[in-house]
Parts: sequence; C-alpha cells; structure tokens
Amino acid sequence: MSTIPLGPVIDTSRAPASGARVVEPQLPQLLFTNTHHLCPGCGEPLAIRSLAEALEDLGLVHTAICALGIGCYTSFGGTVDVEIVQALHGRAPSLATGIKRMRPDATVFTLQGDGDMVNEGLQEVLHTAARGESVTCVLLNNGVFGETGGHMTATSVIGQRTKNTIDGRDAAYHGYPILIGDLIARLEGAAYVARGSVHNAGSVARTKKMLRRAFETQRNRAGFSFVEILTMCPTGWFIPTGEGPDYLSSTLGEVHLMGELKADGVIRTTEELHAENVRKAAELDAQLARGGIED
Amino acid sequence: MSTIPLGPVIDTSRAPASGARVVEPQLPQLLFTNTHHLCPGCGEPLAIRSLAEALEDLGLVHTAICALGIGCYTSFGGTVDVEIVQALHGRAPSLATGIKRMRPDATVFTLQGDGDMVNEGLQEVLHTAARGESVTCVLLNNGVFGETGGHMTATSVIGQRTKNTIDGRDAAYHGYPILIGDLIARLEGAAYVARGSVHNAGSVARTKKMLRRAFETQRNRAGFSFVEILTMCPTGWFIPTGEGPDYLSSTLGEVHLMGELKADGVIRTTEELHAENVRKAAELDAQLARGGIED
Amino acid sequence: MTTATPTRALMEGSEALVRAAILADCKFFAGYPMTPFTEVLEHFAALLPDVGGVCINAESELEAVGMAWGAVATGERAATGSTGQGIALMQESFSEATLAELPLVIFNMSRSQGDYFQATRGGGHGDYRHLVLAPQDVREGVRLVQLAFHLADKWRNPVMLYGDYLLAHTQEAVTVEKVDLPPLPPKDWGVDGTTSGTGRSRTVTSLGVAKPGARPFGQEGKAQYIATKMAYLEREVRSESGYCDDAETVIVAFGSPAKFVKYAIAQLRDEGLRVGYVRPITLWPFPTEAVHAAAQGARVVGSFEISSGQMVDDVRIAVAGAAPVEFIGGVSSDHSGFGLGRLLDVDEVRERIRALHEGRPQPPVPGYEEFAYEPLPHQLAATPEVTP
Amino acid sequence: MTTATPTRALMEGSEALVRAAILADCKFFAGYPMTPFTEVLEHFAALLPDVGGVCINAESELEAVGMAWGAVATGERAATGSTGQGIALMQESFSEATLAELPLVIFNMSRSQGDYFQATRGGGHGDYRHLVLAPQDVREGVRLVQLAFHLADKWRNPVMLYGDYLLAHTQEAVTVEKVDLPPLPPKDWGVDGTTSGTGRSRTVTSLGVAKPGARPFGQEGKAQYIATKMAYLEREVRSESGYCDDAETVIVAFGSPAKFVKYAIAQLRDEGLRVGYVRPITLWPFPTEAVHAAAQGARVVGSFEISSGQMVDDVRIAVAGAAPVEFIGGVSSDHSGFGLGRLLDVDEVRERIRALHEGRPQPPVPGYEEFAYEPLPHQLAATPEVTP
Amino acid sequence: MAEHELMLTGIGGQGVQLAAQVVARAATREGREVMFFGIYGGMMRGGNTDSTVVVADAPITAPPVVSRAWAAIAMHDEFWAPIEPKLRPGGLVLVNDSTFPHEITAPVTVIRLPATELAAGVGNPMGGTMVMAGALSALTGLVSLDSLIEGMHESIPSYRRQHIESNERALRAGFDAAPTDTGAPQARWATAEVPG
Amino acid sequence: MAEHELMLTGIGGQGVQLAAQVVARAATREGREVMFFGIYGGMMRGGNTDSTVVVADAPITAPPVVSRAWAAIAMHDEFWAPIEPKLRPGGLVLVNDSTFPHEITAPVTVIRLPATELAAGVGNPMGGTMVMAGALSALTGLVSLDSLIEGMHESIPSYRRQHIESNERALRAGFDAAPTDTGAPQARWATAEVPG
Amino acid sequence: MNTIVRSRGTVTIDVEACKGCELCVPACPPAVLTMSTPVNKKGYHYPELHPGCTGCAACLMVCPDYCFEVFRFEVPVETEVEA
Amino acid sequence: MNTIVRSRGTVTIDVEACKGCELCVPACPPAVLTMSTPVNKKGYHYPELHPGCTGCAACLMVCPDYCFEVFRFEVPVETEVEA
Ligand SMILES: Cc1ncc(C[n+]2csc(CCOP(=O)(O)OP(=O)(O)O)c2C)c(N)n1
Ligand SMILES: Cc1ncc(C[n+]2csc(CCOP(=O)(O)OP(=O)(O)O)c2C)c(N)n1
Ligand code: SF4
Ligand code: SF4
Ligand code: SF4
Ligand code: SF4
Ligand code: SF4
Ligand code: SF4
Ligand SMILES: [Mg+2]
Ligand SMILES: [Mg+2]
Repeated sequence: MSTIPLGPVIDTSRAPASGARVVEPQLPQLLFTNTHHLCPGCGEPLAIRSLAEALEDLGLVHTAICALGIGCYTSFGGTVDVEIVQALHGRAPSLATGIKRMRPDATVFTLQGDGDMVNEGLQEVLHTAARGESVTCVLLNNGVFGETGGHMTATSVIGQRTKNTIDGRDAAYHGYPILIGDLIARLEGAAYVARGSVHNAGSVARTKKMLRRAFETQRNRAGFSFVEILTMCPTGWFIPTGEGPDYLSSTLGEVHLMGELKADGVIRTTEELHAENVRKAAELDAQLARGGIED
Repeated sequence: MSTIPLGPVIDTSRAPASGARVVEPQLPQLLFTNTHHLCPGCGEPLAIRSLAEALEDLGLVHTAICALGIGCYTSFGGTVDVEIVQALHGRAPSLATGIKRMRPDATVFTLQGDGDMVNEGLQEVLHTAARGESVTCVLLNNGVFGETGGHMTATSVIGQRTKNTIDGRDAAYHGYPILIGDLIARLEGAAYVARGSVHNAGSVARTKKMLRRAFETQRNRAGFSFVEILTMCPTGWFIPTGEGPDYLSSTLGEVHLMGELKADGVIRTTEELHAENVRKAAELDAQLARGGIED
Repeated sequence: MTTATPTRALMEGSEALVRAAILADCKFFAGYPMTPFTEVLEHFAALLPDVGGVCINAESELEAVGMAWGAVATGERAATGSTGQGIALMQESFSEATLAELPLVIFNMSRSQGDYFQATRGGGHGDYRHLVLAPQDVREGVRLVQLAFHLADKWRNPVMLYGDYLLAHTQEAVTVEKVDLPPLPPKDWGVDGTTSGTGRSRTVTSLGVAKPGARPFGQEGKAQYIATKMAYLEREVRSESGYCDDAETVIVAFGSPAKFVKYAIAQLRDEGLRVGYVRPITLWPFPTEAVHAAAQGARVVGSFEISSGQMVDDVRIAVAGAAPVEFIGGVSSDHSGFGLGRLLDVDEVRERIRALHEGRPQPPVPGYEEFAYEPLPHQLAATPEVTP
Repeated sequence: MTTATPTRALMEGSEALVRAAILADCKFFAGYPMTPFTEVLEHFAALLPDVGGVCINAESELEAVGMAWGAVATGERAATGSTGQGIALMQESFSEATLAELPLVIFNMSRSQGDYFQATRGGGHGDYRHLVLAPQDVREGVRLVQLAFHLADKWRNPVMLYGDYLLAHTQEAVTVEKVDLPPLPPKDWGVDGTTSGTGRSRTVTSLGVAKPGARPFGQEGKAQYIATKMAYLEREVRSESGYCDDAETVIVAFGSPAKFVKYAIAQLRDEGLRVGYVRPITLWPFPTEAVHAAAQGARVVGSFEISSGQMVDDVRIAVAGAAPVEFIGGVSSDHSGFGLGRLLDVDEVRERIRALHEGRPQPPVPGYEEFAYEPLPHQLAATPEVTP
Repeated sequence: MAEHELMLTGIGGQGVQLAAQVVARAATREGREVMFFGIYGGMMRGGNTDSTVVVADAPITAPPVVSRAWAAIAMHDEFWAPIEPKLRPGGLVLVNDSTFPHEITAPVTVIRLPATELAAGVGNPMGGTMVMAGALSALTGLVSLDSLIEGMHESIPSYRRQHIESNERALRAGFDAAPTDTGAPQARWATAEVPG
Repeated sequence: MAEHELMLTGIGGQGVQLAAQVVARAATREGREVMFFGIYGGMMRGGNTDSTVVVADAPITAPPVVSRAWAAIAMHDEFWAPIEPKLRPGGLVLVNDSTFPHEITAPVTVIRLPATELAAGVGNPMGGTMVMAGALSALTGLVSLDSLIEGMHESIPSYRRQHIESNERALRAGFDAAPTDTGAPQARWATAEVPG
Repeated sequence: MNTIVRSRGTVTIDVEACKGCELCVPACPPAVLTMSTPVNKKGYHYPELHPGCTGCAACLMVCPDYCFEVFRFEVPVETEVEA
Repeated sequence: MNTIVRSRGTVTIDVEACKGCELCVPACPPAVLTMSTPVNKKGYHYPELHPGCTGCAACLMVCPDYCFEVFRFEVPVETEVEA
C-alpha cells in the first residue's frame, strides 16, 4: 500500500460533471436500495452484492429464484429484485429442490447463514448435494447466529469469541467446528464447491468469480454447486467494526480455508489451497494498487 | 474350502454327552432368547450378536446403555439384556448425548439403521460426532428401509435393487449414496471410525473387533466413535436369502468399503483399505479352514 | 390405465387417492415412508413421472414438506403427506405455509382418530388453520382429493386430507373421474424466475417482509391478515346428516369409523330406534351449525371416535348445552398399532349407540380394561398449592 | 448469589425461572436460540455448570429435545424449551415422551397467546396430553417452575411452562426460594447402565416393546394405558378466581395478559361494575369446573386472549350453554412479531370488558382493520358439492 | 340387504389374499360394486390371514371390516374361532377338508372339499384357494368362472406369470368339484335370493 | 394506589435503559417491590427506547406495561407523544432541557433540567439520564441517593467499570440541581402522598 | 472306496428356531452342512450336520437365528464315510 | 515541500447511508480515505476522499452499506498537496 500525502477533502456528494465514466455503479441492477438494517461493518451485504453481480454478469437475471433462509440476511428479501421463496430456518435446500424440479430452466439458489445451514439444516444441504440436485446453495458463514445475538454455531472455530464463548470456543466443552464446504466436496453429487470471503476487496472479487462458476455449473446441469462465503459479524464477535476483516482472516479464515475445494470433479488439498491463496492475494493486491482488479 | 465326502447326518439335537467343550455358546450373555421376528437371512441379528459379545469381552456389561433407533432392529429392544432408551426415528445420537452427559461412566451407544441415521437423522449423528461426544454410534447399514418395505435410503448404492428401484438405483434420478463413515471420519471430533460387515464369518469376526475398539475409545474418553456394519436385507433387496451375502459384497460392499477408516486420528485412503481387505479376508479364511478364528 | 380415460378398476384406496390427485393436475409429490401412508408415496412415485410430474422419495418428513413447499411456490399443484409422527414434524411448515398462503395439499394417512387435534388445532404456532377433509371411503376420497386441490388454490391455504389405514388399504371397484369444479384465477404469484430484475419480482413469504410496492405487512399485520382470512375459510364447512329429523339420539362420527356408525344406525332404525347421525366431512371448519341443529330436538348427543375423545370438544362447543354430550368411542388399534382396532365392528358400535340411547353405561372397549392405568399411591395425594 | 442461599434481587424473568429450575434440582438443559426464549438458554448455560449440571447449546430444536430426553431417561431432572416454531418441531417428541412416561419439563416462551392450541392440544399424534402451567408474572413463575418439575416427576409426564415475552423480559425484585412440595418415590426406572446384564435391564420406551418379565403392553395396550392415565392427570387443575360471587360478567384470561385483565377489573369494580375473572393457572387441564361455576350466575362470559380466539373453545366447553360466551381478545404483537402488542394496555383491556358488560360491540383491535383480509371475488362464490 | 359379504380365512402362505383379490376383480369385471379388505397377522409365515370381499349392485354401505358374512371360505382352522359367529344363519361355508378338520356347528350350509388335494391333482399344490374360489362360483354364482379366470390373470404380478396356467386349472377343478345338490344358495347373481 | 409508576423515554444511545435499571435496583435494595420493563424500537441507533419502573410496598398488581404514570423522565421529544396522555394528573415530569425543546401541556408538574450540560460539567457527557435519576431522588424520595449510587454500581457490567465514578458524579449533580421549591411531590417515600 | 473323516468339533442346531435362510451352508469351511428335506414346524428346511466339523464356529457367526452351539472334542472323532 | 498528486478516478459517497464501520479506509490502496470529524444524521462518522484516487473500486467492494459509486477520469486530475 503506497502512502501519499493527504490533500484536501474532495466533494464526493455528486458525480463529476464531465470527463469521467462510471466504473462501478453504486448499486447492482438487482438491488432496489442501499437501505438495510444490518449492523455497521456486517459482511453479509457484501456477499449479497457479489451474488447479484454474478447473476448479472452471466445474464441470468430474469431466471433467478432464491430460496431464502432465516438470519440477518433475511431482511434482504425486501430489497433484492429477485424472486424469493422464503424458507423456514434450515429448510431452504429442500425448497430449492422442489422449485428446481418444477422450473428446470430457472437459476435456483439458496441464501443461508451458518446457523441456518450448518446447525438447523445440516441434513438438508447434505442430502440435496448427495442427490446431485441442480441448484446452487450459498452460505454466508460468520460463525455465529447473528440474528439472535451472536451465539456459537457449528462452524465457529476454536478460540472464536461469540456470545456464549466470550473467551473463545473451547473444543473440550463445545466440540469442533464443521467445515461444511469440505464435507460437501466429498459427496459425489456435488460438482462445484468453493469457499470465498469478503474480508477485503481481493476476496470479494474472487468470491464473485466463484459465484459465477457455481451458476455456470447449474446452467450446464452438471450437478450440485455450493459457495460458502465468510462474512464479518462484528456484533456477534463482540469486536469493533474496523477489526472485523482481520479477525475474520485470523480466526474463521484460518480454519475454513478459502478456495475452490472441488471443481470439475477434483478435490483440492489443503496445501494446494493455501499456496493458491497466498499467490492470489498478492496478485489481486498488486492489481488493486495498479488501479483495479482485472476481470 | 475343502470338499470332503458327506457322511451320515449327525444328531445335533443335544450337546455331546462328554469329551467336548463349548467353544461358542448358543447365545451371548446379553441376549435373552433367540426368538425374534426378523426375516430369514437378515444380517441385523448377526451385528447385534457381535455388539453383545464386544461388550462382554471388554467387561462393560454392567455399564451399557443403548439409545435405540427405529427400524427392524428395534424389536431387539425386548430381547437384549441391555438398558434401553428408545429413541424416535433418527434421534438416537441426541439421546445418547443427554444420557452420557448425565452418566459419564456408562458405556453409551446408539443402534440405528441407515434409514434412521443417514436419512431421518443425518444431522444428529454428524453434530454428535463434530461435538466429539464421548459416545459410540453403531449403524446397521443395509441400504434400505427394511421395516417399511424395502425402499431406497441415502446409502443405497448405484444399481442396488430396492422396492422403489427394482431395476437398480439410478444416479441421474435418485442421486448418489452418502458414505457416512467416510464423512464422519473427516470430522475432528470423531476419534475412531470403522466399517464392518456380516456377510461372512471373517467379516463378522473383524466387525466384532471394530466394536471393541470403538468401546475402548469411549472408555478412554478419546472422543466420538463410530462403527458402521453392512447387513443383508434379502427382503428389501427382493432376492433369495441365500444370495444375500454375495449381493452385499458385490453392491454395498464395493462402495461402502470395509475397514478402519480412522483410528488414532489417522484417516485411511481407499487404496489402503482395499489392500487390507484382500489380505485380511485371505488370512481369516485360512484361519477358519484351519479350525477357527484366532483372537 | 391412463388417467385421461378413466376406467373402472379394483384398486386400493391409496392408489385411487393418488390417481385422483393426478387427475386434479398434481405435478409434484414428496414423502417419506411410514405405515399406513407408505403406499400413497409408492403410487405417486409410480404414476407421477408418466404425466410429466415428479415424485421424490425425500430423506425425511422435514425435507418432504420443504420440497413440496418449493414446488407449490412455483404455482404448480403439489402435495406431501405422512402419518402422525411425520405429520408432527411438519407442523412448523403447515403453520408457516398458511401464513405464506401456500395451497399445499397434505395426505395424512393416520394410524387412528387420535390425531384429530393434530389435524384441526395443529401443533404449529399461531393463529393459523387449514382445511381438513375426512373421506369415509375410497369412493368419497377420490372426490375429496380433487376438492382438496381446488380449495387449496381457491383460498391459497393448505388443505389436509385425513384418512386412515382402512381408507389407504381397502380396495374398491372405482372409477377415478373428474369432479366438476369452477375455474380459478391464474396464479399470478408463482415464481418462475422471469420477474426477477423487473422491479416487480415475486415473493412468497410467511413473513411481513415485502418488496417496494407490495403490501408492507410487517409481522403483526401479517398475523392479523391471516387471522381475519381464517374467518372466510369457515364457509367451506361440509357435513352429511342422516335420520336427524326425529332423532332422540344423535351420533357424530367422521372418516372410516363413520361408515360403521351409519351402518349400525341403519340397523337400529330397522329396530325402530330413533337415532340419527351427523358426519363432519370437513373436520375444520367443524359443522357446528349442523350438529347444533341436530342436537336441538335430541335427548343426547354422542361422539363416536377411535381415540380417547378429541372431536367431542368440537361437538360440545357446537351443542352448547342444548343436550348432554357423551363420548362413546375409545382407543382401539390393531396389534401393530398402525391400523384401527377391535372397537371397529358394527356389532360393537351398534351396542354402544344402543347403550347411549337407553341411558345405560357404555360397554367396555375391547381390550381396554386389561391395560387401564393404575395410579400409584403418591399420585392419589393432592399436590399442595404453591401460589399464594 | 448462589442458589443455596436465596437473596432478593432484581432479575429478568428468564433468569428467575432458570434459578428456580436449578433450585428444583434441574441438572440438564438443552436449547436452541429463538426470541423470546433465548435468554432462558443463556441463563441455563451460565448457571448450570456451577451446580455440576450441563447445558448444551444444541444444534437445533430437534436435537435439543432429544438431548433432554436422554438426560431425563437417566432419572435426572432435565428440561428443554423454545418458542412457537421450535416447539412445533418438538411436537413429535412431546407426544412420544408422554407415551414413554418421561418427566420432561418444557420452557415455552411463546411469542403470543396464539400458541394455546399448540400447548394444550399438541401437534403430536395420538391421545396424549401434557400439563401446561401459565404463570402470570415472574413471582408466580418462580413457584410454578418448581411445581412443573414436581408434577413431571409425580406423574412421569411432560409438563410445559407457557410464558411469553413479558414474562421472559420483565425484571422484578424476587427471592428465588424453595417451594414446599412433598417427597416423591425414587426413580427406579432411570437408566445408568448397572442393570444391564442382570436379567432386569431397564427400558424407557414409548413403544409397547418390553423385556421378559416387564408388562407386555403391545402398541394398542400402551395407547390405552396412556389414555386412561390422562384422566388422572386432570386432577392437577389449578386456577384463580376473583370477584366472581356476584359477577354479571366473567372474564377468563391467562398468563401475563391476565394481569392486565385483573388490573382493569379492579378499576371497573371501583366504578361499581359487577365484573369478575377466572384465571386458569393450568391450561391443561383446563379449569372447567371453576369456569362453569363462575358462569352459573353470569350474564355473559368473555375470553380475553392475545390471539384470534383459541382458549375460547375451552371456555365454551366449560360454560356448556350456561351463559353466552364471547371472545374479546385479538391478534396483537409488537412490531417485531416477537412480543405482545398494543392491545395489551390496561385502558384498552378495560374498555373491552366494559363493552362486553354493557352489551356493546367490541372496540377495534389497535391496528387490526388496516390489515383485515379482503376476500377475492372467486372466494365469495360457494364451492359446489362434490359428494353425492 | 343386497350386499354379499364373503370372508376368507387361513394361515399365511395359503394364498388367501390372492383368492380374495381374484374374486374381487372378477366381480369388478362384472360391473358390481366391490369392496375388499385384507388383514394379516404379521409378515411371518404361519400367521393368520383374513380377507373380506363385499359385492353389491348399489354403492356399498357396509364398512370395510364386516361383522356378518353371507359366505366364507375356510382354509385352515387355526384362526377360525372368531369367524364362525359372524356367519349369517343360512349362510354358506366352503371348507378345505385337507387342512380344516374342525367341525362347524353354526346354522349354515357347510360344503367340504379336499381343495389341497384337488389342486395337487391339477399340478398346483399351492392352489387350494383357487379351487375354493372356483367352487364358490359354481355354488353361488356370485361371479362367473370366466370372470374368475380373468380376475386371476389381472391379479398375478408380471414376475409370477408362470403360475397362471396352473391357477386356471385349479379354478376349473374347484368349479367342477362343487356338488350340485346341496341346498346351498345356488341361484345365479341376477336372481339371487341369498340370505341376509 | 400505592404503586408508583415511573416512565423513562428517549432515543437509543441516551442511556434510558441503564437509568431505569439503576432506579429499579436502588428500589430493590431498599426492600421495595419492583417491576421493570424496557421496550426498544430495534437495535439501530436513534430508535425509540422506553422503560417503565413500578415501585410499591406490597406485591405489584400492575402489569409490566403500564398505561398510567405517576412520574416520567423525558430525555428526548421524538417519541414523546404517546407518553404524555399516560401521565396521571398532578404527576411529575422531569425533562432534559438539553434535548427536549417540546412543550408539555398535560396537567402535571414539569421540572426542566439541562441534564446533558450538567453531566458534561462533571465530565460525563453521556450521563444525562444519571443526572435525571439523581434529580428524581431529590424531588420525590422514591429512592435515596445512596441507593441509586449502589444500584448504579450493580448495573454496570464488569468491562465498563471505568464509567462508575463519572456516573456517580452525574447522579450527585442531578440530586443537587433539583429545585427544592417546586410544589412537586417532594415527600419522602414512607409518608408519600403522591397522586393516584 | 471309503474315507475316514475326522471331526474335531460338533454343533447343536436349534432346528425349530431355524428360518431356512441357508446362510450357514456355504459358510461352513469343510462344507459339512446341508439343508434338510423335511421342514420344521414353521415350514422351513433346516441344516443337517455331517462328519467333518472342525468346531470353527463359522456357522454360528453367520446364523441370524442363533441356532448353533459349537463344541470342540477333546479327542477328534473319526467316521468312516463312503466317498 | 508540495507534491503533485494524480487522481485517476474519484468516488461519490452517500454519507447519510454510511454507518461508520471504517472498512473502506484500510481497503483503499492509495490510502486516500479518512474518517470525518462531524457525524451524519444517524450519528456516524463517514469517510472523506482526498486526492489520489485510482478508481480501483476497492472501497465500493468492501462497503456494506453501498455508499460508493466509482468513476474513472478520461484525463487524470492533478492536485498540489502539502507533503
Ligand atoms: C426453527 C427456528 N429456530 C430458531 C429460530 C431463531 N433464529 C432466527 S435467525 C437465527 C440464527 C440465524 O443464524 P445464521 O443463519 O447464521 O444467520 P446470521 O444471523 O448469522 O446472519 C435463529 C436461531 C427460527 N427462526 N426458527
Ligand atoms: C418420523 C418417522 N418417520 C417414519 C417412520 C417410519 N419408519 C419406521 S422404521 C423406518 C425405516 C427404518 O429403516 P432403517 O433404519 O434402515 O432400519 P431397517 O428397517 O432397514 O433395519 C421408517 C421409515 C417413523 N417411525 N418415524
Ligand atoms: S448481527 Fe452480525 S450478521 Fe447480523 S447484521 Fe449484525 S453484523 Fe451482520
Ligand atoms: S426387512 Fe430386511 S432388515 Fe428387516 S428384518 Fe427383514 S431382512 Fe432384516
Ligand atoms: S463349526 Fe465350522 S465346521 Fe462345524 S459345522 Fe460349523 S462351520 Fe462347519
Ligand atoms: S443360518 Fe441359521 S437360520 Fe439360516 S438356515 Fe442355517 S440354521 Fe437356519
Ligand atoms: S476507488 Fe480505490 S482509490 Fe478510490 S477511494 Fe476507492 S479504494 Fe480508494
Ligand atoms: S465502508 Fe461504507 S459504511 Fe463503512 S465507513 Fe466506509 S462508507 Fe461508511
Ligand atoms: Mg451466521
Ligand atoms: Mg436399513
């Protein structure tokens, strides 16, 4: 990161009158508004933006149906311009199954949290994956039940702060986290499995690509596709908002390793993922420093 | 297998008057009776016998508590001399958790079928394993809901005959089987994971050893232990009883590979298991031909 | 036999109900085996693919109802089903499906009539109700299945078909033919993906969440909306009455057991006894007016149910003091616990009705006394007051 | 504060209930977060380890009730709990736990009173019932929690504590002290492993399966046994009545809302109006006799509930025509849908009672009209008959 | 009452349910109203197995489990006791003499046939119930022999096709073996004056 | 009616719930019967936040959500409207003049204090509600200043211990700033002749 | 030509418990079990033992109906058998 | 000594939507965003832009409240800045 001397504050209340073109609009086409009631520093809106953009990039906008889980992200049901079938807590993958079987040409995906998917509905997502159902499940994994106040979930990592593990999750008392992406990758019905994150711009860009590949997998009817996205929950982690990204990468991110866990039927090893992550991070940071991520 | 000329029929209605000692009693201590209502050729009673013997071998008889699932094996609740807490279909691992937390010195195990554990209760066993709960889950896997008439379950292998897949399970329509032992082995909370079978005497003997190691794991409070046992269900497979063992080894057995999938924290590869199975089978057959399995 | 050209055939109830569902354009089914519901699932699995439908052998009841929920949300006709315990697991979904206004049809092949409360009061949370249709036999089942799909769509509300072991397994010579029902408006709310990105993307939800431009219920508003909707559904009440005009004794009974009651009452009428019956066809809404009317001139009203007495609550509410109400049924299952038991015998039923009519105590339920609960000494002592 | 030496402290209802449970020797709890039940789980998690107990943050409600089931089967006192939807998921277990005679205690912190049916009729299958205790405030909650554990053990039957947002979150100055309750026999049925291999190994089951020597119920026998047992449980009925002797108008209300009703009635009495109340403390068994007695001299009986009218069924059954019964409550939640809403205001409640007393129509429920259901044209047309 | 209730009883493995099915399908083919319900005493061999078939010309009012029978086919006496009191006076019982030694005292017409032997005689040792069904047709005309044969064809699943011919022989053997001078309700259906 | 209902109202972030908690704990320490219920308009900053505390000498008969108040502490006027009609005639309202310009017309005694400024003056800019609680004590004697201070100690979670001292200063500042000649119900609790 | 067949062990068979599944027959390493011609009370054929048992217990291990008890002779028993 | 700072791009910031989480500040590669001293209507500090923006959109990608729109200049803008 270069450091240049700080000049005067520039007026950012309106677009430059001329001589400039929009690189990124404030909102993707599929978002009605930027008003939402999620907490400051929450990672979920970032994941949802990537999701919307991935659908737009692939021209799948008018085919999208979302089976929506129950968690903080649920309130986006009113602000994304996507058909929604609201699921009960944990049940979205089954809904997606029923929808897809009746509407095989639609792009059917779930949007769930870790509490929704890995606690209450663990069985649903695994069976749907094993069945090779041609749907995409998207997991926003913050390692807590954000909505109910930040309690530990089945994905909280050892040492993670949550409402009921203020001193960090303790394996002896609370058990071990489930690495859901890794489990799903082992199921034959799962064609594409990836884990992204939104703790910095590079990860956001990578995550969007993963979402695109997942939707392509569905378009090609190649089987079940799955994208897990690590998101910050400063509220449930009981930390200042600004510390969210670092806390994410040093706790959740160290255990739930980012990367494409399974693509074209091949499962990646931990070492492969690690190496790739180091390489990609450097590459993307360099691109950003040069002026933007090259698609 | 040697072939010797057949002599006259020997009276087997009573024990030899003298000059002989019992090598194996008709019933293990923990079975009240040999009367049960399971079908001819069913593999479940064989697995249950091994379970009873394993507890006896380890001297754990007066510590045993079974959380019993719902399937054909349920009727054994009345014929085994083991404390039983009858669970609802799928829920035994949670019951076992509650029991063990209140009775840490007891040997707490579940007895479940594939329908019970991998369909209705997939989530229960995975969460219990992830939590590293100090209980043993025992799965009788016949790849069907025997009790309700032999329908396909989440473990039925591709090509397997069941009531609703008389021409064999078809991946495109029904999806792929879940290799539950393999999944559980990947969970950090799981300390010991093995898959046995009862399709011949050698497998029965190996399975009993697995059960012993599982209960030892529990006794040592080393974490969650799991033994899956492949059992014949000629009724649900719609085949003659005598064909059960071969059908098992050529269908279920080829996919759900027998062996210790995880022991002392190490996960075995498919190749390792395969090689071991070939070696062990030959060894045990030789022992049997010589006059009995050496412990 | 194709469903297009109905022919007459001997078939078990489960098959007839399934064929009726397909005739009603049901395109999706998901279920999990459980006696005596299993065959409904089997017939759907066998027959739906032929008409371009899908039947999934779901991995559990929770997943079955979820899949059906998804299918219904697309605007296709879809159903699920189970038996007592499986239905219990689905209760959260039934309640919320009512809030989401989903025309889900539920095949409840119960093990007894002791699931009346489950069906009519639900185990779900909140002020929801769903219609419950209880056919007395296969012939009527074929018609009520079609009505169930119609009413579900008419009201955008779940509808349950309450059957039992006898309905599922009795074989009858039946013609599965179309029932005449009026057309319904197109389902302009079903999702198919095409309205995404248009500014008017559709939402099927039990929550108060709404897209810009849609009705912004909020949680409270949604609950009030549904509560007021339920009052309209009460119009769909249906029942059958017989011999009530001059009846001194009126029996209320539903489902297969009602056939025994009706048969027994015909015999008693032959003997000259003034007995009549009301048979609720909808369990919810309960035919309160029909029962109340029948009770007006009666000396006594009996509720015959194969349970320890559940519908009798609704009978009491309906009768509202116009006559004494007695429960004359009992718990009675076959030895497996899956079917209906020894009490279901026309002779037994007739003698119970006769006893009621003559003011005598009820004969014992077969097998009952043997297993009656014996309270322990400490249970006979009154528990002290703990509140001031 | 240790539980051994009760001191007086300001604490929220959830904490007081949990401390009372621990005082009653509850050793195990498992639950899954859900508003407004979450804090009950949190306090159990914080306090149980101190007394050598265990609280598990279960991965779902199904797992929570399963864990509690296992713990109860050992003979220890144990509990679980949730809110509407989570309770719905547990219904299969509640039903079967009743058959298995498990003294399970359930903390139902509901979002409204619209879960009355769920609590009293269950969504489980079959002829089971469990006791339901509904405290009006924290002070009473502390006592009823202890009673719940006592009754569960006394009868070997599940007992539900029905609370709500107000009970869970209101803070009161309370002393959590022991309630005097008689001793109970030892739990000679609980499993601990030691009876295995003795020929008399214990079995805790909802099925009719039995070991040699044990009572061989069979499925039918078990159902009959439990059905007859339920009749004894009805003895545990509890209620409170006030001003009923000369009341022309009797209001029935339970739980937190009953406190509003009682307060309003005291105001109306001050004005000289002859109004009284009955407050069921047990929702099941319902205080049928107390309500019937109060109704005898009354002109009208009102059921005030925060729902679209559920308990009113039981009121009607109890009154049995002795007086007209009117529902005077309504659906009213706070904006989140989790708490109780605008109708819960003493002024509102008082004017509803006054209107009933004076024979005037009920004032509108705040916010109600705005969201009332508007039937569509095709819904106003009668559905044709389909049965012959 | 123009509803004709037939009860069939025996032990598992004798083919009681199949015979009931065959009669029910035969009646269905003849355009009758038919109701058929089977009760098994468990999956195991040797348990009781009962079946009732009701045939009528108008929609059936009887419930599926009938408490009175116009006729019965008795294949085994082990679980016979509760059936006997259900016979309508003047009714008809066809007894498989080969497996049913027990005497029937109810006021009914009892026809005894060595059904198992007759079946064995036509090369179908398991076909005793088919023999009885054939005899029922001859004795009562409830359904015609042709309908029975067609009903049997429909009732045999595809993987059991090999049994069709021998079953047909058994049906015919029973039809032929039925006595013609019994005083039993012989009349053909259309003109039936059957008791009850 | 010897139940004293106090309502506190403001917007999120002003410390209304804490002040209610402190008063409730103070009354609990004094052996009173106490009931306290808070209502938040959502998690977001700037939403409404109300609280009611009822204090009595006998078990409280009022329900947790009271519809009449004997006294109120008004920290912000944004969500004040529904509160005003609930004041009992002759009651007392303490208004934070710093953030509540709105005029109160109800027939009650209104005491205006520049609470935010007073708090800032003792080095606790967020302590306006503490100032008001102190003033309430001085004006009504509902609870003593000492009890308030102790109640505040109990109410602060361990990781916020650093605020204890400045809160105490704010409580004292409010107690001292309360006018002594208001005609408000000054009497100490034991002899209280409070309205309603 | 006759052979001497040595039996190192023997078994008892609870024929009334047998359900005729035939699993024991191929399981017996020396192949000294065959199915009976008569049936038991439940109507099932059951296994019969011929000389040559080794007492290996394979039959017991695969019998779902717990029909076997297995013995080993202190001194093997010899039987003359027609080849 | 002053420096010339080139801005290849710029952004708009919806300050009233901002919840002051500060995620954008460290995300900006040239570090040209700082948090404001005043607060918005909700009471939050919000980011302010200084010269040197590259139009890389990193801020937009990490802002949970969708406050940014990103532009690139056809011709970079240069600002003289005190070092
Ligand atoms: C059956 C059921 N149980 C519990 C709840 C309560 N609940 C609502 S959201 C939630 C947690 C959601 O966690 P997660 O999916 O991780 O989403 P996040 O809030 O973290 O975004 C819970 C437990 C519920 N709605 N339904
Ligand atoms: C909630 C619920 N759903 C369905 C059933 C019906 N049911 C009983 S046993 C069984 C299948 C058991 O299969 P499995 O566990 O594999 O045992 P098996 O019969 O094969 O030994 C089913 C579906 C039930 N008892 N409970
Ligand atoms: S609680 Fe966590 S997940 Fe929920 S909105 Fe706040 S930060 Fe986001
Ligand atoms: S159905 Fe299958 S599992 Fe069940 S008893 Fe028969 S063979 Fe065994
Ligand atoms: S013990 Fe061995 S050798 Fe003897 S009969 Fe059994 S299997 Fe054969
Ligand atoms: S294995 Fe057992 S049940 Fe099967 S044939 Fe042999 S003895 Fe009989
Ligand atoms: S676009 Fe890039 S350089 Fe410009 S403000 Fe945003 S992050 Fe900084
Ligand atoms: S990331 Fe967005 S919400 Fe957060 S401080 Fe920056 S502009 Fe504000
Ligand atoms: Mg989460
Ligand atoms: Mg199975």
